[in-house]
Amino acid sequence: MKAMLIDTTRCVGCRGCQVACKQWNGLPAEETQFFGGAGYQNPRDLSSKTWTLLTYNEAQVGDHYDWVYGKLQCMHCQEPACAASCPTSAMEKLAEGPVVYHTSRCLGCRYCMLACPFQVIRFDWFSANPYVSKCTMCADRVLSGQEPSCVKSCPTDALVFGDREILVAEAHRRIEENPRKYVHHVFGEREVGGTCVLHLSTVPFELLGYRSDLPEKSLRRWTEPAMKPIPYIVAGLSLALGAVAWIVSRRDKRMVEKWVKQVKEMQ
Amino acid sequence: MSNLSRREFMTLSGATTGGALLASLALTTESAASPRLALKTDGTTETSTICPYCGVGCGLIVSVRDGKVVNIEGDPDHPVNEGSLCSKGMALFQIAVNDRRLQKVRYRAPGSDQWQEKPWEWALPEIANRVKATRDATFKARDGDKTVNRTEGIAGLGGAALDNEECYLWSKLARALGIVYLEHQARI
Amino acid sequence: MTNHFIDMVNADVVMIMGSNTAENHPIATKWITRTKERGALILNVDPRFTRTSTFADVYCKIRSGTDIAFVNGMINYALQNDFIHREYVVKYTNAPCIIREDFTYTNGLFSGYDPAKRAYDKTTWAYELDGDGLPRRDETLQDPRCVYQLMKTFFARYDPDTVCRITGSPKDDYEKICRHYTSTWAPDRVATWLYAMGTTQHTHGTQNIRAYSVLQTLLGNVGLAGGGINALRGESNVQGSTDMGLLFHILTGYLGSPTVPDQKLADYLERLVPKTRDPNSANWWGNYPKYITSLTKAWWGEHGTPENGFGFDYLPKAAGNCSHISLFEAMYEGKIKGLFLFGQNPAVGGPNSNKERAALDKLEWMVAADLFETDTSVFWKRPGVNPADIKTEVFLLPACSSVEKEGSVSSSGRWVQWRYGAVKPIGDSRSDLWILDALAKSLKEAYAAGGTFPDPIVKLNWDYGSGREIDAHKEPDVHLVAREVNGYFLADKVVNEKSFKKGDQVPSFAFLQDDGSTACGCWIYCGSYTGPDKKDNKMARRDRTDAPNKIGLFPNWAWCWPVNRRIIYNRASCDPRGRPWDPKRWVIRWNAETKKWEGDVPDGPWPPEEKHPFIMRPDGYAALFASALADGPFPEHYEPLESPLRNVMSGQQVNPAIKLWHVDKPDMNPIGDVSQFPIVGTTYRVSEHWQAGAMTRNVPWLCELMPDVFVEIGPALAKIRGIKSGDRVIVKSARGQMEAYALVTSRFQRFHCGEHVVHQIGIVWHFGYAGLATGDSANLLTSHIGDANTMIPEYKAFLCNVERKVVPA
Amino acid sequence: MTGAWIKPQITRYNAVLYLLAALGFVLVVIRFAGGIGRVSNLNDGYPWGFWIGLDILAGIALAAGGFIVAGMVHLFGAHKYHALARPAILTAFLGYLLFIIGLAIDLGRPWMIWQVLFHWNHSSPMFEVSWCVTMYTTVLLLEFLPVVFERFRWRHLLGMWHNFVPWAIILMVTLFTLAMSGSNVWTLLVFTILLLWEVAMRTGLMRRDAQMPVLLVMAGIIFSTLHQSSLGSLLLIIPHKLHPLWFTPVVPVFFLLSAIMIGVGMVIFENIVSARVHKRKPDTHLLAGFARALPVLLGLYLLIKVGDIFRTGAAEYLFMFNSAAIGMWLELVVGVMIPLVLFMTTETRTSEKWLLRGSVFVVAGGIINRLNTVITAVVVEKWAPYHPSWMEIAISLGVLSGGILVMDFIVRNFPVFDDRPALAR
Repeated sequence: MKAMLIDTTRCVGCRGCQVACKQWNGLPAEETQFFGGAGYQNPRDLSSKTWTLLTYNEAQVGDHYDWVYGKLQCMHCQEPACAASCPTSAMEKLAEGPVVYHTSRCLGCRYCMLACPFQVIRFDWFSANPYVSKCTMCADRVLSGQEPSCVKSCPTDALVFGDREILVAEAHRRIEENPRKYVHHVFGEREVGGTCVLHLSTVPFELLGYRSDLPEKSLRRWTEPAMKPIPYIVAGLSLALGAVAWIVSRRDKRMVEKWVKQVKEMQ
Repeated sequence: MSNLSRREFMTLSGATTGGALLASLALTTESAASPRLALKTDGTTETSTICPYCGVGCGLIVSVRDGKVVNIEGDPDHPVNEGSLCSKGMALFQIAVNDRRLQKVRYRAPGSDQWQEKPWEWALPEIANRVKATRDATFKARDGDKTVNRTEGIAGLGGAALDNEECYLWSKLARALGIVYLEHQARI
Repeated sequence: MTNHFIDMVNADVVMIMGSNTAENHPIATKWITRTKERGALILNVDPRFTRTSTFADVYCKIRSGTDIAFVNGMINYALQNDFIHREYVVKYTNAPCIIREDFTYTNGLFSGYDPAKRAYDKTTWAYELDGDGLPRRDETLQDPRCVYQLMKTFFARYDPDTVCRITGSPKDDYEKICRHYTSTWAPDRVATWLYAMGTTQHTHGTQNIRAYSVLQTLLGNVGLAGGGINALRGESNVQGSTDMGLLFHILTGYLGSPTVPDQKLADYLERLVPKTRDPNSANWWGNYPKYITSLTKAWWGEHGTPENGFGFDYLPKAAGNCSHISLFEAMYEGKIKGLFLFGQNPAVGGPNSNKERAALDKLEWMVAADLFETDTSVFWKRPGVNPADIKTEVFLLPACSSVEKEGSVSSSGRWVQWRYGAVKPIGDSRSDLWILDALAKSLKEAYAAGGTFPDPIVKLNWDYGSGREIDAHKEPDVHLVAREVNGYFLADKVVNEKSFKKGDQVPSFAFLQDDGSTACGCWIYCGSYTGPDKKDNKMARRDRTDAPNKIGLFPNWAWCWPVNRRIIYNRASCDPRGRPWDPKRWVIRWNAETKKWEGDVPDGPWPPEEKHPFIMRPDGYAALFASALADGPFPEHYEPLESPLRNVMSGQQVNPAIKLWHVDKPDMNPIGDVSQFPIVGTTYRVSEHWQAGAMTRNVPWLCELMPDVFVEIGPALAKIRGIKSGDRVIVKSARGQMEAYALVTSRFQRFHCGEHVVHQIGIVWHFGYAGLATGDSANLLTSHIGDANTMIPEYKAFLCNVERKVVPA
Repeated sequence: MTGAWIKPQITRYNAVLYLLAALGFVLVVIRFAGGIGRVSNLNDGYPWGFWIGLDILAGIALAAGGFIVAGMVHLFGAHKYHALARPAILTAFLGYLLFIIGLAIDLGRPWMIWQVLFHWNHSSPMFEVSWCVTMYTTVLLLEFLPVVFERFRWRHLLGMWHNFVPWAIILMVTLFTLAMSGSNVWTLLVFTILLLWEVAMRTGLMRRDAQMPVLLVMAGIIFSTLHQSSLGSLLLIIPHKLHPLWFTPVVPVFFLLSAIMIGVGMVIFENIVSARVHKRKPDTHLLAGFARALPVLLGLYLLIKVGDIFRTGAAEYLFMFNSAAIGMWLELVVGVMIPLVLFMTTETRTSEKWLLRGSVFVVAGGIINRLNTVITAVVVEKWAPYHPSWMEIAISLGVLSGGILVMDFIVRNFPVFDDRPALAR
């Protein structure tokens, strides 16, 4: 299972990754405008044309003032809520790690957007032929043994691609080696059942635009108890209702016989 | 806008539906090793290039199919950038493929408020005549008792984005024309 | 750069001052973060907390224009604490040399200053010579007249309090920087200095670099792996274009441009060839005659005869300064009728845009070759002018992009790298090579029928395989040009016991001749193309094997001038007996048995003791005391032309040796006064745009990242002016005004300079009226004032004022 | 009742409905031409909104009457309520058609809905809902066919219908189990059980109800139970977004229970209203029977709901002054407490006026609950809270009005309220 480690402390904000994503996936540029938001960030949010976004956050880090960067993108969960919720399995978790999107099967029901714990899936709200969009971890590159386009573009190894276990161990090693530099948590290691995109940061993760109050149990497991018993219900109800029908039919038969007898007596 | 090109996925999903329905009764959700997907760089010819932006000199690989640029990304073998690129380097594709690129010689007549498109065959002699006229008019052979042989009426700017060979020819031609006002971006 | 990008990985301390590396040379951060992972310290000095500061270990703020005070303080710190690499300083620098009695420094001025000419008579800035003409040296560094002692007294004035009072830097940050940086005086510790336009774009830009060099030399960091003085240059081939002499004062290979007194080749050589009597000084520039003759022979071939100085007479002789500012001042006065622009956009990039754009209106014709419609090429329909009033004829020629043509470019680390045409040029666009070739052929044809002094044109050696006619589909052979740049033999000749036939490529510049038997387009590129066919093109090499010293030299990747030497002055990386100061990171070392240097290409083959390491200097020593500069042998702090504060160090408010354009040509060149313009302004770039923006403001992906021009304002000033992030603001200077968005950020704090509080703002300068993303140009604010030596404009510090744009209700 | 069709005319009463339907139609055209964003406030933070709340969650609950009445009459032998069966089935059938139209409007790419049949994902409640709804709509259609045969006097088709329907049901339920479980064992088990009951009926072991094949009604109950609950499990996947007052692992149970309540309420409401519209006397005596069941259901629901709120520790949210607390109080008071009190006494259970009022409260409370679950309860950081645009509401009302008009036409032209005793008594 492949994964991506994002060490935000090594990021220098050059945004090569944001353009690399557009270049490889052929995504058009957005019409943007300077907004007095966080530093140089543009566009404001992920969209159907922007699958990864660098956030600029001004924060007080320890005794000095710092500029910290976050990288918003699909987290490629181990047990993705989008794949669990999609009625036609248009969202599919590949064994190699990426969660890919089969455009040909999508109904546009947007259940995946509701389910996504990281709120990263986007929709073509103003198109007559809408699709959803999200980062696919460059599945075509990954399946042919390459690394995603954004990872390749990163000059400072803030983005590293490799086996998930190795990267998790590497992340913990970095935390142990300079405890004062990192928040002692690998974001994505356990959230919603663990994800294939791991983050390290020097500031609390909420500051980088991530949600850090997510359950550890994968969201698929929250619906499973409701979906597992379906076949038992079908079988159970078939049996029970059949029995009821049988009892009712015998009661009716006796009633009819009694009724016929009454009619005969009256004649 | 399809995420993975529709052709690949139609073939894929077609295959799965055909076999799936009744034949295999037990379906697993976790697919075994996934089939390799087509890459947009499959079947392209690759050439190495150097980034035209800053002075770090990063290496890139240009993938071309049927005479058109299909993909430009970092050159993993280049020792300076090892395949990585900044936002400008990664955007080189939109320099090679950009409808705002000049594709015709343009001429603006004195006082006019718009361009006219012209062929090279027209432009070059016109430019040569103007250069000759201005050089001959403003050429200073002597300054007091000293020979100076300089053209004071023509100035030359630029070169930092040109190749070395192009800079050399411009340096050679400009000095042959006697141009002394010869500058470029190194000084601003 | 003396070293190169990968070499930064060898540094123990990386000082980033005068450069915003993360934003303008992002990939360099690959090597900087790698050395940081190994435990190196990253220091960053910048008026503003930038993306570079995010990964710096120590960030210290500094008021724009006070670099010299800052670094002189560091020099003083090193001298006071004796943190100097003593043997290096004694043996390899002119510290022990005794200076003449009559050299003095008083109240901001060195001896020999002529206020009328605003220039120095530098005769007093010289060594005291002994009997046989060599400088007297006191290797114990005790003599009060020796350079070392003069430095001790000169730099003592820059104590930390005074420095922090000038630069506005917090004292503890400043002390941390001094302590960390000067810790590299130890032979086995080394620091590299990365700088760029933040250092150079001042009226004392050259002296800024001088201050860095003096400090680096005292600490013994020049010539070592992970050391040196490294200018990170902004364009992909500004290094190559400068090497090819596209500046008024130099020909190719940094040979001086002939001036009016150089009537004959002999006069030229008399003026320029340095002399030394010290047998141990290589004085490499002594080979000047071979290079100038080979150059003129390459340009005029057989027409270059001994009578006309092998073609020297065809060269124009310039008078005075023809740099960018002078060029536009002359154009503004109508002296310049025609302008060639090869991929430059001065309407946005040049200083004082209002004046420079007005100057363009005076042109009769303009020829611009570019990939996009640049702001300069449409100056005639810029906002606020009526095209009908502007009579200039403009030819906008479509140039093709770097992926549509073949050729070489030189990176900032002097690596000359070959690149290939992936596709044909689109539409009618052509390579600049084709355009220049066609232009030359048209001019030769025009002058064939005669004209004023046609010889240099008609007799110009110009045949690059594209035939006589102008054929839009026939590219000239770039390899022919590259081989001419490398140089070839014009006659059979035996040199250094090797025989060459006519037409052979010259293997290296040691083989060039001054008798007209060799032709060489650019002597420092001699050795880049040493054979007749493409496999001899060393610039195209892609072999990743590293040199035995494993410090990331990559000698077999592409080719590096001069003679593939990857680290310049690398002889200084060894002690006088040829043993590396730091065996862990040796650059070159002397193998006593084989009597040969190992590792990088040494600065000359001579055994260690035989030559002083700084072979390009006439005396072979590193110049702590440098008489060649126009504004002083030592760097002295002066305030920028427009400064909010009086100069604390001396009575001289501004650099005494700068040329003031305003005295005699006040038109559109006013100097801003602090009463009207109380705020310090500076300009800078962002990583998403490039220079004047033609190559990025037409690229949708980059316009998306950085759509509009903006001004960064500190919270204190923003509160005073009632400005919030996202507001539209007007920034005014004495010369113009511009409108931009405001970005209020705590990354740009105010400065406490003694009892004064100085506010500073910064403006991104890529924008202009043409392109996909447009905006006002920051250079509407900057002024026509240049550095004393190079005349580079002072973009980095000027006075301005900022207010919120009041939108009419 | 054969021969002439009663053409729909615009009268004072239904003019408004025609207007709403027309407006809805125009807006739907804009929606499909310009995309969902053109007519709605839905955004990347709030992908689901008013349509999901009303048309889908509330719509299905309102149509629950169909399986309840059909089940009671044709399976549980409550022949007394025979007259309510057909209208309930008609209401349910039209309700599901409206649901399908509403879903098509909300779905980004409704023309791909058939993909659900070929790409199975049995961990998705949406997958289960789509199969259940498809199959239950078929069941409703089959249950409604006799009315059609009667209208066109195709008596001979009735026999074929009686023979064919059971086998169709067996196939549908078996396929459904396979799709949902992916396990052969359970599929075969279900198949054999259904086969057992059909064989029992065919061999006379069990008396066949002449009116309605038992398997058909069973399938109706099975499918309804499943998707009325799994509409609730749709929300189980967003524990991090759904407000604690609404999020609980037993949401499906609440949805099933409240669907039954709302279904019964709708049966009462629909009966009285259509009676007044068609100048008929409402079957208040029958409705009273149903109304007696309501307090039990409402009481049970209230007990479990409030109990669960305290169990999950979400009680404190009830007493905060914010939209969530107000929403929950509204839902409980209107939808549960008031009707509970109303239907306690026999007078109210038999008086037409009070039956109507009580049912209105139940139905309204149900709708509020469903809208709360999707709108008030969903909280997403960084996105401004969602509120439906007028066009979303207009489209839903347009669809509803269209449905009512169709229903009115069918009731006038088909023997829906003809309460002749069962054919094969």
